Order: sequence, then C-alpha cells, then structure tokens
Amino acid sequence: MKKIAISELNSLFAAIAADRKLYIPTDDSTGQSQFTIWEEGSILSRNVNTVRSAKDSFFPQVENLMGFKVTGKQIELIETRDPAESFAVFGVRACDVRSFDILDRVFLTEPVDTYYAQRRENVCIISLACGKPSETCFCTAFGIDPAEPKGDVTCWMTGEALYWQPNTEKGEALTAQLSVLVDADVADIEQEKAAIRATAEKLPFGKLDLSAFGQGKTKELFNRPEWKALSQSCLGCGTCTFICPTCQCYDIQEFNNGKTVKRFRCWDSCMYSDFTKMSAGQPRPTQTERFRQRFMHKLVYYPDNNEGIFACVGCGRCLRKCPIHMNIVKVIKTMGEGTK
Amino acid sequence: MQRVKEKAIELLRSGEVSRVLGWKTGEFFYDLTPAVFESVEEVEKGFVFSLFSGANLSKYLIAESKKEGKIAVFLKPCDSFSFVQLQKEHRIKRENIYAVGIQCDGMCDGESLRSAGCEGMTGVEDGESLTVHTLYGDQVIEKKEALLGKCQTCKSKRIVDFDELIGQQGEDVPSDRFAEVAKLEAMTPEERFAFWRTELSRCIRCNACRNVCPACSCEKCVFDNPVSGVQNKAVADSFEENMFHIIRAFHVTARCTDCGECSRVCPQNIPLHLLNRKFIKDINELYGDYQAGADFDSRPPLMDFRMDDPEPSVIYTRGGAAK
Amino acid sequence: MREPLIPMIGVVTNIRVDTPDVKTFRVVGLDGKKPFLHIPGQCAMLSIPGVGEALFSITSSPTEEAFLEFSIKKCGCVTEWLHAMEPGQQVTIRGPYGNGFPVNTDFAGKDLLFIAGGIGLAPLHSVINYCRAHRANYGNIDIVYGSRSKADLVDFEEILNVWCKEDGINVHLTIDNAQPDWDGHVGFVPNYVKELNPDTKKTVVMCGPPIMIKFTLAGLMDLGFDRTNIYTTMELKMKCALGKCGRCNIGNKYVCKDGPVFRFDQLDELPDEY
Amino acid sequence: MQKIGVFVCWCGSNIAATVDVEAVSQALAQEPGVVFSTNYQYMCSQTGQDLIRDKIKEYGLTGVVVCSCSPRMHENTFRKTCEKAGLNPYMVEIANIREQCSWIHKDKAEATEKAIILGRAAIAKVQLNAPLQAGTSPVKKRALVIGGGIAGIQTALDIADAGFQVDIVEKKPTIGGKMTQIDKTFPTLDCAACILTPKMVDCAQNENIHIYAYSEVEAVKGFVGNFKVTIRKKARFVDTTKCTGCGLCTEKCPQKKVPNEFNLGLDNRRAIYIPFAQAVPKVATIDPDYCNMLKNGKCGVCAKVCGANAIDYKQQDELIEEEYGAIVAATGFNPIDLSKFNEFGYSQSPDVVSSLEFERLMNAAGPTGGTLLRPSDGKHPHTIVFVQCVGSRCDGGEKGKPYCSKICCMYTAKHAMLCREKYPDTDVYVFYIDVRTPGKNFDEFYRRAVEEYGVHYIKGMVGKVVPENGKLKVQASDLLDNRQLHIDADMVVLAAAIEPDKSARPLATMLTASMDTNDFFTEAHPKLRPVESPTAGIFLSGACQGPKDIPETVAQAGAAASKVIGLLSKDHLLCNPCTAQPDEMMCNGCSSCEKVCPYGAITYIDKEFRGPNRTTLLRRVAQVNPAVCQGCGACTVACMSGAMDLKGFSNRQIMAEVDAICK
Amino acid sequence: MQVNKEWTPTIVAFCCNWCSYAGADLSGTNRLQYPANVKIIRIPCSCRLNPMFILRAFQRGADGVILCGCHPGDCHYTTGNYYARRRMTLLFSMLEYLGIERERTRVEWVSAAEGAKFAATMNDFVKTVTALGENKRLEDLRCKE
Repeated sequence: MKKIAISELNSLFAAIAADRKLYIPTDDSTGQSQFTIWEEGSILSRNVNTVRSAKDSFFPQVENLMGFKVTGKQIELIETRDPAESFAVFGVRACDVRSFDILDRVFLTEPVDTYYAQRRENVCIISLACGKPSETCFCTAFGIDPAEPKGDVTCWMTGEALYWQPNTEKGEALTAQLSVLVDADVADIEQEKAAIRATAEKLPFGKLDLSAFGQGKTKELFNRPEWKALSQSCLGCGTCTFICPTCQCYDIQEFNNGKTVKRFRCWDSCMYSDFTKMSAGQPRPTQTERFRQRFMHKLVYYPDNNEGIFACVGCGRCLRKCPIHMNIVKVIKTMGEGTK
Repeated sequence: MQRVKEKAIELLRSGEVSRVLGWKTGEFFYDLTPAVFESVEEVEKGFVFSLFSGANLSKYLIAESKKEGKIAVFLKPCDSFSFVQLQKEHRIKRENIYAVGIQCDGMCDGESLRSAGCEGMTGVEDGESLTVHTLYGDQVIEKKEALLGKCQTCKSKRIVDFDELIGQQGEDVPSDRFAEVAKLEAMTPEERFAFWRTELSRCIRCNACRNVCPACSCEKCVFDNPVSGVQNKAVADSFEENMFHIIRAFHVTARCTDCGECSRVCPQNIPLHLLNRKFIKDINELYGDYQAGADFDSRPPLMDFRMDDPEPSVIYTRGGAAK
Repeated sequence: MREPLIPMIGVVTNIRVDTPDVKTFRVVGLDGKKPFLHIPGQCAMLSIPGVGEALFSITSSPTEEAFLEFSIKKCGCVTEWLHAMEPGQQVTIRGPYGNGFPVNTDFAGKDLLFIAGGIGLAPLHSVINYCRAHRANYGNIDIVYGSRSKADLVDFEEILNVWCKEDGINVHLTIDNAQPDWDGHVGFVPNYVKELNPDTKKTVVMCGPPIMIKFTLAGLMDLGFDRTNIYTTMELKMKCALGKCGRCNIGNKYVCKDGPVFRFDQLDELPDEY
Repeated sequence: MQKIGVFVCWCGSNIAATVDVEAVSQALAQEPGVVFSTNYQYMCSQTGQDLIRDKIKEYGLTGVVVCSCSPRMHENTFRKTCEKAGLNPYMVEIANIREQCSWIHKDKAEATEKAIILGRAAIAKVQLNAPLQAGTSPVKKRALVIGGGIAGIQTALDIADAGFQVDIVEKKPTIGGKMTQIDKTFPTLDCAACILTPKMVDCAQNENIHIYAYSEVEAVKGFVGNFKVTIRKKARFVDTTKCTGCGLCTEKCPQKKVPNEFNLGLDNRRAIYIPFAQAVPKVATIDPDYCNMLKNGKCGVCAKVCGANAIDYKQQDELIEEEYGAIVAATGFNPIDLSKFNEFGYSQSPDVVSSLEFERLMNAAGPTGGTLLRPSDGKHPHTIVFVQCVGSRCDGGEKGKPYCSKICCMYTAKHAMLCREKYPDTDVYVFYIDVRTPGKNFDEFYRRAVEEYGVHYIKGMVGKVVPENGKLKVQASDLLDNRQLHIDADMVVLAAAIEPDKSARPLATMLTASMDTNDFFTEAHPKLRPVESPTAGIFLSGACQGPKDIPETVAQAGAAASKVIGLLSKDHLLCNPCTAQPDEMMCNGCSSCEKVCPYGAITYIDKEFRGPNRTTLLRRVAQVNPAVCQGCGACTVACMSGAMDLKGFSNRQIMAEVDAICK
Repeated sequence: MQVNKEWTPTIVAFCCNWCSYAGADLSGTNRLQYPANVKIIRIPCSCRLNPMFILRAFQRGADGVILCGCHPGDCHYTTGNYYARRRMTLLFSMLEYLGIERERTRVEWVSAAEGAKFAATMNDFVKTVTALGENKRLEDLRCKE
C-alpha cells in the first residue's frame, strides 16, 4: 500500500504520464466528467462517474479497421491499425472495472478481436473507490464492492491522501516507476472502506432482486406482456447503449472519399430500428422487440452464455440519462414483480 | 397538480377518451416516464403530474392519434406549440385527441438538480425553494436554479390549442431567450468556432435530440437513410459532428417551436437549442417575427418569400453582432 | 495475431449465369488457389470496398479443391454490384463462418432428403455434392427442388446432367405454374413433399423462402417426421460474422457463429425472432 | 453499375487547341464503369454520331458521356443519337469542356486537368442515371391572346383562320390598340384606320374568335397545353348583349368633363362613352370614376334614354375560367411619361406635345377634326420643332430607357412630311442624334422628307424649351455646324421613347414567363426562337417583346400564330421527364413541398401501408402530377426526409458530381 | 494528370440551368477568363440546391461554394430563387454562427446575358477564397490524404 497527498496528485499524474498516455476524469464545461488525456493543468473530477463509460478506452466509438484502394478491378488492402502504445486510465470506478470483464468475454473469445485485445494488453487500469455513490448506483446488486474496485491498481481517496494498492504485475510495475508515492498502512483506508460500504447499504437499489433473470429464463420472460408497457414511450435513441459500459454491439461501415475506402466500425444500438433491418424484412419490427432485446441480452442471453454473469454492472448511467427515464432498474423491478 | 390526475380519471371514467397520455411515476421522485394509461386503475396507480413532468408529450401523438379511439393528452404551454405545429404538418389526427391544457411554472429534472449541486437524491419537498433529501443530508436550493434550461427562458404561458384548460390561460411572456445567441454572435468567428467545437465534440450521436424532437418526426430520417448521402451512425470526425447538427437544425428551421427538449435530453449537455434559436432569431430579424406552432394559419418562412427579402450577402455585412 | 475482420483479396475468375437473377461466382485467392477450406453449409463474407460487405453461403462442395463458388441472387446493393461485374474483378473475402452441416456425424449413414426452394438450393448444393463425393457414407439421397419457373431453377444443367443420372439420387423438380416446355411436376414445394410421402426416417435438410419452410415443416410434421431430424439454415443481417457485433443475436445464439445451420428442435428453444 | 462510353469531342480546334483530348479520353477510360473511351474531331457531325451509335451497340453501353460543348447546345442531339441506338436518351450526360473549359482557359495543362474532372463528374452522374420516359399530356385546342392591338388581332386572326378557337383579352373597352390612334402609317402614308378597322371587324365576325374586351387576365394556372386562365370581365354597367351602340346615351350624359383617353386627354368625353366610332365591340361603357349615378346615385339619364334597356348600374365584375393550350402575350407598348423631361417644357406648355398627341392633332377624328392647331390657343402653328430620342438611348439615366425605341425616326419623318404637305407655310425642324431608317422603303421615305418636303433635319440635341410670350424658345445645338441655335417655335413635338405596357410585368409573373430588365418579354432564343417565351406554351407578339413598327409587329404576330397553330395541331405533348417524384415510404405528408410548388403539381392522398406485425397504416403522402411538374426541384429541398427527389437531377446524382469535382 | 503548382482552392459553382449556366456559357463564348479551379454543376434551378450539397462539397474538400441563379423575379420557375435566397441566407448565417468563414459561401444572381458578370464573379470569388486559404473548419479529415 502506497499513498500520496491529495495536494500532490498532479505530480502523481505527471509521473504516470511520463511514458504513456494517461486518461483521467475531468469536468467539462458543463460540470460533467469525461475521461480526457491528462495534461499539465488537468483537474481530477470529483463526480461519481463519467458520462461516457470507460469502455471507450478499448472499444472506441469509431475505429478504422482497414482501408482499401480500388483501381480498376484491383483491390489493395491498406493497414490502418494504430500502433500499439501503452496507456493508463485513472479513476475507473468499480462498476466500470467489472464491465471490462464482461467485454473481455465477448472480444477476447475466439476469434479474438485484435483491436480490442491490443488496447486491453497495453492498458494499466487504476481504479478508484467510490467515495460518494449516487442514488442511481446499484453495483452492489451485482456483487460489486464499490469500496474495493478491481483493476491493476486500486486507489482510495480520503480527505488528505490518495491511497494506492497495486493488484497485478502491471500495477506493480507501474508502482515501481512512481517515486512520488510513499508507503502507507493498509489499515489507513479501512475506515474509508467502511464508510463507502455503509453508504452502499443505503442505496435504494443496492439489493435489487435479480432472481427473475439469469440463465435459462428466455422462455419465461420473452413473451411477457410487460415489455409492451415498458417500451411504450422508448424513443429508440441510443443514449442508454452508448453510455452503457457493457453494450458492445457495433456496426461495420465504409467511408469512400473517392480515393480510398475506409472500413470502420462504430458503436451501434439494438435500440435502433435499422439494427436488424434487411431488404428482405425486419425481425424486430417495433420498438418493443428492440427494447426487449437489449434487456434480455443483458439479463438473460449473456448470463446464458457466461455462467450466469449479468451484462450489467449497476453504474446507473442509464438511470440518469435516459430521455424518458426508462431504465434497467425499472425493467428488473417490473418483470420481477410480474413473475412473482 | 392533483387536478390533472383527477381530470385523467374523469375523462377515462366518462368514456370521453379510451386512453390518456401523461406521465408515470418512477423509482425516484424525478424519473417520470411518458406513458399511455388505459384504465382508471392504471391512472390511480401510476399517473403523476409534478415538478418533474418536463417531457413534451406531443410527439407521441403522431402514432397514438392514429390508433383506434380517442386519447387525452396533457399539454403544458410549450408542448402546445409542438402540438399545433404537428397539426399544421398534418402529422396528427386532431379528431382523435382530447387536449387538456395545463398551466406550468417551470419544470425540473434529476439532471437539473444535479447540476445545481445535488447528488444522491432520495426525495424532494416542493415549496418556495426546493428541499432535496440526499444520502448525504438535505440541501436547499432556489427553484429558479433547479429549473430546466428551457424553462429558464420560457417564451409563452399561452396554451395554443386545447379542448379544455386546467388553470388559467396565459400569455406570451417576454423572455431573453435570444440573449445567449446574441452573446455568441458578438464573438469573433474564431471564438465561435472554438465554442462550438468544444460543445459539439462531446456529441456521441446517440440521436436522443433527434428522437425526442417533435419536429424531427420524419418517416425516415436522412441520417438513417443510406441513399441520402449523409447517413452516418457515428460521429466519425469533427465534420460529421458539425454536419449532423447543422442539417438537423436546418431541417427544423421555422418548424422548431423552441420547446427545448433537445437540450434537455442531451446526455452531454450540448446547448443544441442555441442552434435552433439562431435560426429563429435570424428569421425574426430578416423576415419578420415568426413562431412555429403559435397559430394555425401563418406560412412557414422557408415556404414563403417576399420580393424584397434581403440578399444572402446580408450576412457579410450584418457582422458578428447582428442587430 | 491475425485480425479476423481483415479480409483477404480474392479474384472472381468465372461468372456463370444461372437464372435471370442468379449468378454463380467462382472465387480464388490472389495465388490462384482456393481461399480457405470449409465444411458444407458454412458461409463467407464477400465485399467490394465502397459498396459493402455481405454474407453468402458457399455453394461449392469442400471436395472442390480449386475454388469456392457462390450462387447469388440479385436482391440488394452488394448483390447488384456483384451481378454487374466481370471476370477478373477482385473482391475481398473472409471466412469460413458458421457451424455447417453435421455431414460427418449426424448425417453419416442416413438417408437424406433435401428440400429447397429457389435460391435456397445454394447452401444445399454444397452438401449434396459433398455427399455425392462421399457417396458410401450416406444412404439414399432425395432432392425436392422447386422454383417459380423453369428458368428460375438454379443449377438446372448440373441437376439434369449429373445429379439425375447418378444412382441412389432421386431428384424431384417442381415449378409453381405450368409452362409449355415443362413436363415435370407443377405445384408448390410443401404440397409436393406431401405428395411424395417420404420415409420419416430420412434426415431432412431444408432451405428456401420462409413461407416454404413454414408450410413444408408443417407438412413434414403431419407426415410424422421428428423435429430433431430436420435441419435448416438461416439468414439474418450480419456484419462481423464473428459473434460479436450483436446483430444476428437471437436468444443466446449468434446465427453467424452458432448457426446458420440449426435443427428445428434447436430453433424451438430460441425466441421467435427470425 | 453502368457500362459507360466516353466520347471526347475536339470541336475542331475549339476544344483540342487548349485541351489535350487524347489525355482526357485516356484518363476517363480509367474511371469505374467506363468500358470505352475515345475522342473525335466533331462528335456532333454525322460521323461522330455514328461513332457513338456503333459503340453503344458494340459495347452494350448503358450510359454515354460526351465531353463537348455546352449541353444547352447539343444535349438533345446526343440524346437523339443514343435513342436511335436503342439507349434511353436520358442515359446521356454532357461534360461541358468547351464553354466552361477550353474557351476560358489558356493553360493547356490546367484546362486538360479541368476537362478530366468535368468528365469524371459526368461519369459519376451517369452511373446513377435511370432511364426516363417522357409522359404525355393532352393539348387543349384553344388559344388565348392577351392584348387586342394590331399584334393581338393579327395573331388571333391567323390562329382562327387555321381553324382553332382563340380568345382575345383586351383591357380597354375596344380592341384596336395604339394603331387606332394613329393617323397615317409610314412609309406608305395610308390611313391607319382604313387598314386596321376591317381587321377589327373580321375579329368580331370570326366564329373562332371570342373577344373579351374591357377584361383582364386575373390568374394563370397550368402549363403548356393545359393552361387554366381566370379572366376578369370588368363591369361596363351596360349589358353588351342589349346595347346596339347607337350612342344616344353618350350624347345625353350630363357628365361632360371626362378627359378623353382616346385623344390623350386633348378633349373630353362623357361618363358613358364609346371610345371611337369604329370601336369593336361597339357598345357603351360607363366610366365608374365619373358617373354620377354610380358615384352618388343621382342621375340615371343614360338608363332613361336607352331604348335597348341595356344600362345596368348593378353590374359586377365577372370572373370567367377558360382553358387554353397556348397563350400569346401581345400587351404592346406605351410612350413613356414625359413629365420628367422638364427641359422640354412638356408640363409647362400645352404646345409641347408627344408624337402620339401630335398624331391625334393631325387626325380627322381627333380633337381638332384633323386641322393642325395649337392646343393652347387653337392657332395654326408656323414653326414646329420635332425632338428625337426623348427618353430613348439614355445611358444609365433614371428618366429614360437605354434602348432605341426604333419607330420614332420614321414616324417623325412622317409627321414632318405631312406638316409640310398640308401646311407648306410651316417651318419644320427635326433634331436628331442619328436617323435610323433600316426598313424597306424607309430611307427613301426619309429622304423624301428632307429632299422633297424641305424638312430641316439638324443633327443635335435640343437643350431647352422655354415657353415665353406664346412662343416656345427652343435652344439647340447643331453638331454638324457646331453652333448654337435659337428657334422660336409654335409647337414642339417630342418623340417619346416607348416602353412595355405596365400590365406586362404582373402578367409575366402569372405566366412564369421571363422578362428583361426593361420589362420586355424575353424570347426563348434571340435569333432562333424570337416569338416564343422560354416558358413552354407562352408566345410573344408585337411590341411587348421589343419596340416594333407595324409591319414588323404584323410579321411577328403571324409568326407567333404559326407557332401556336403548330402547338395546337398536336393532340398530345411530350412532358419533361425530369420531374419530382416522392418516395411514398419516406413521405411525411407534411405539405412542405406543396407550399413551394409554383405549379400546383403536388397533391396528397391517404394511402394504406403495411405496418409492423401485419398491421396497416393509413398515411398521407404526396403525389406529383408529372404533366404539371416542370422539374425545378424546389420541393426536393423543402422535403425534410428527402422523400421528394428530382429525376435526372437526383440528390445522389448531384452529390456524385460534387464528390467527383472535389476529389 | 497532376499539374505541379501552388495550392489553389477548389470551388464548386452550382448554376441554374436557365440563367447562370447560360451566363457561364456566354462567358465562354466571349472567351472571358476565370480560373480553372471553378467547376460548375448544372442544376435546374437555384431552388434545387440542397444545403446538404454545400456541406457535402466542403466535406469532400471544396474551399468555396457559390450558387448562381436567375435574378430575383426572373426565375424560369417564377419563384425558385426566392426560396433559394431565404434558404441560403439562413444556411450561410448558421455557418457563420458556427465560426465557419462566411466568405466561403456566396450567392450571386447571373442572368443568361451576363457572361461578363459571371467571369468577374468567379474571378472575385476565387480571389476571396484563395485569400482565406484552405477550408479547415468544415473539412472531413477522412477526405484529406
């Protein structure tokens, strides 16, 4: 266990950023926080969480896959992959850290997505315990401990100091580079942890009943009438999907600038009407089916294929940001009541 | 506010309407969801009209008014502008709608409270000022500070079209809603460019602004249409960010009622209303005052002209700070 | 590490016109060799940069060592482009994708009944020729194939001149409406299957338009077939073909990875979204 | 994907001198879809066209790009060529590498590069072209002539003679126009009335002609072959079917102080009047501005004296709707307002008159009974000064017109000659800038005025006319002798410039016909299509297109008539296939497009569509009438969803061109 | 065919078929010079110009976009240029509002008889845009390479 005074945070960031890019949450002009590249003068945000999740670090919204040059009947393939470079993300909350496991199970299973894998290998995740969880937080429902986030390094912030606990080899290696850190006692943060856990106890959805969901519940839930009412006012926008740390659907598109064709992937949302639309037909013709797909995937299909692990980490972003305030908690509660 | 719920019950019970479009209680005090209620029981259980009924319900009428039976809808003054504009564009079947106008003193939502400094909110007491209960203690904030952006520059308390009114009919109110636009206009082009880059670069192209907008109700949006030439799912670069928002603002020019929903729902807090308002301001200045949705008869300025309209070169001479 | 999304470049060496709206494209790698090995029923992503990428089932049999073939019906942007191109055109190709038919396990030693409608013959073509090549491993082969008209029968030459002439293969052709130069069966596939009254022990492999599948399946059920013995192959919108992009997700399956070949009892387990 | 052939034209050396045509055809051969590319000396020649035709067949081309002169020049030529080869004519695109490239650039490399880019844009566009079929629309076999002067009369007579129905709309109570006011005509000096009135009577008697006199065009809708015109028949307060034209009422009417416009206000008429003896139709009209009965209900004399009981004080304007296949504008001209020309004293002295007023003063039916008398004192003038180019050929002047009014030189020669002939004791001076007499027997006529009649022609401008002691002091300069002249004249006649009638501008707007800055109607082509407006189905007759004398007017009137006859003799017209077309699946039914359509081509229907889960949806969608749509594309931009697109200039095609140019 | 030269702007000129395209032809017929980097796209009427085309041009690398149409009142379709005038005024104002150089966009009315005006307009516009330099504020980096 190491520590550094809060007043010295800047020197810590500078030290980390010495040989790599460092992303930290900073407040934007509207007071919300975003992961931004640290530079001299960056100020760590005190918000509970960023608007966008930390998945951007490995799975950016838009990513060039490759390029092509077409001349007559000839096609030439152009490599467009960014060179591998190591980077660190500081201030990842417990929920987002868990989301990486969920994404890994998609992108790192065969056939491995090398774009994702490359970034995943090169990252050092420095997590940060949640001092002041929001009422929208419900990570504890998924067995996540906001007081003890995972990651290569775990940090805690008290009034005076930032405590630093490397968990992995990568974390240790980074720690070794950081001479600004001084030794600290593990016991120093027990009080902080206890306080976080005490707050977590009070979270309204901290003990959300998930028993209606999980492996093998497809038949039970798929045709339930509640879907219609739940999805009724869904606008079909992609806000929930794009800010969700575990949503990973993507589209592959091309951009032809007249000289070369760039094939890129970008986030897509199963909430969009054209997600499954084919010239031949549309298997999910209304928003009800599309809405259902999103939640069934997170709460049933994903657990089906992943030993019961839910593809939700309780970060609460969708609770805050859905334009019509429909969210996974309402779905879980409504369906839960319906199946009782 | 209870009267609104009572009216919903009364309308359903009397058989005047078969459905009611209103707001449904959420898990918190602030997360109301627009919903269609089909029975008195549903209304009694879930209907609520409160300080957090900010969502503009009129867009839902495009689909709902085409269904069997009559639907009642509750419209705040700003919503009623959208309601009228949609009627002008033949998008809703008025005969299937029973419109109840409700007066409004401004709305809040969770995000507006959060930006006023509340975190961990568990309850609220509405009064002269708001007392917000949080996990970390109570907080008292001025109501004005907690109001939605759109309510802070409310343009009218007039309910343009309704079958019945709850509360008083209001009037257009003086508002300084163009002050922010004017402030931007007064900047140098470089400053303006920097301002918009900062704002628009946060866009994640979630389409919330588009999908919530009552004017953005095309059967198929150009941005979803592969043959439109502008289709794109992602903000691939700065051009796409600009393009999307310019085209979107242009497409709602003279149709935007300035209901402010776009800015309310933007997860990234981009002040999108400043784009729409710029067009409104320009139209007012160049072609005479026009407010979409304020009446049934006026001709939309982009579908109209005068022989002596100013030439496009007017923008070269108006300068940054347009008068 | 090889990135599965990055395709290889292939060359279309031959284009055969099958029907007014179906052409068969022969694709080899830049080295002139077959791009990759596959099992019957598997698919590949073909694309023309700037036009788009789409998944097509491989029509040629794995036993064909020199090339891959794709029979493609004109029905969209990519296919239209493919139909307009000329031999020598390069395309990008990646694959093989999907599970393929259990030709060496479940099918082995069985009597097989292939039922196809229209372009639905394309994925079955590969299986049929594979089974013909490994004739000893399979019992009798019955093929019921129907189309709108004689001109719309894909691979008509091969069916007539090769399949029909082989022992142990019975080909039953049908077209929707009578026409002067047709002396064969006239009528829809589901009815024809019922008329033929096949042995319910046969393993059925079926592919065609959804409406045909629906009624043929009902007919087979009536005849007493077991759903565990009927296979089909599915088509959904796909982008990555790697089971990641989420598009072809139905229930806990990804059609591109876990399919496209499904037994009907497996499909019964899935939500009805296809 | 099209199979495209590219044909680069040298246009002799017009293109080839500044554009490396070989390089262009080679570069364009590399473009996607191009299967053949060549260049040739003259693509528009028969050999060039044969080349295109052969290659279409040889290569099975589905699209053709010709890099040549402006499409305004030869687009149709090449379309026809392709049509003959079996290719849809709308699969042709022209890259304009002459007017917009070789002729404006000197640097060969630069011009060649630009030509390649323009070719690429055309190729990119043709990739997205679709075969278009021109629809047909029926032709209403009836013509409308607007204006009943000599131009309108001649046009109507010619059309009627060919067997077609024709209506004349004349805003005055009688047809005849300016020519009725003219005394004699140059260069033959025969009496205008003698040659005009028989034609007027012909009009009235011709079964195929219907005259709407005292009427105006109120609204025009529709398009070539199918115009719908609303005509406002102004109230005459006289039942024209009863009025016998006896003229008794015009003698008994107590209101005698109405300026007589027929005599240009030089005398008076009554409130109920027949403009002149030979008026057609010869019926009385009550002037509502002066009639006491209409103004304050106190009179009724005319009703009392009318034996035919034709007076109807309650008569209202009548709106008549009529359909026409063709419309001829024959709205004529007016002399300009001379009150601005203070230097000539027009407003100060009644003895300064315009030429048309002079015409009335010479006319037997005029205010003086044909004796030339000074308006001021009724005395015979002994010295008359004619001033030419009053308001004509004024450069940038606010008062005048930049153009030559064309007729003044000749009628002034006529006036001068007549003066000298009738009153040999008068001195006649003509001040001119130039004398322009380029017509048959015109110069001879002018020379007679000078040589035989002794008219004093002086090259120079009159600087000032000042009335003084009953005389008009004329200050002028003689440019040839380079001296100042002072003439004490009894009368000054100003040859006022002529301008289009004021009604022409609003009419042009209704007709969607274009006008030049002087408000003369623009012809479709200044040389090759002089009597047609660019707007299909609108034809031009007489001075509304530009200043003309009578023979020219009559010639043009006949030409316009023959064009109308050509149009009306067709049963159907081919429509422009480049029309707007809505994609119903995307249409919102919001009516934006309808609001900007100048032709009313867009209507809406409620249509059933398949909704999700086997439901049906009733949606309001736009429909375009391709016969009415002229293809401007205003609707395509008004349409938010992009449902409305323009065939031949589709969104995708234009964007493809943009892409190709910006590449 | 690449000609070595200094940077010159790419200008897209949308010309209405009836007046301005003919005006451009006339300026050619009269051999009036204007820079070769002006490329004309023929549209039936100025009202056919969709703002999306202008943005598309900037995206694809145009440095200036100019619309030429019939003089107000002279539109072949009577009213097209009146609508175009409003649309373009508002669009240009919006671009200006976003901080994009207003001089990059222009509307000019050129009649079929104004060949000289067409050439003069183009010369002036090219000069203006050249002075502004490359379009950086509304460019799509994917189109630059």
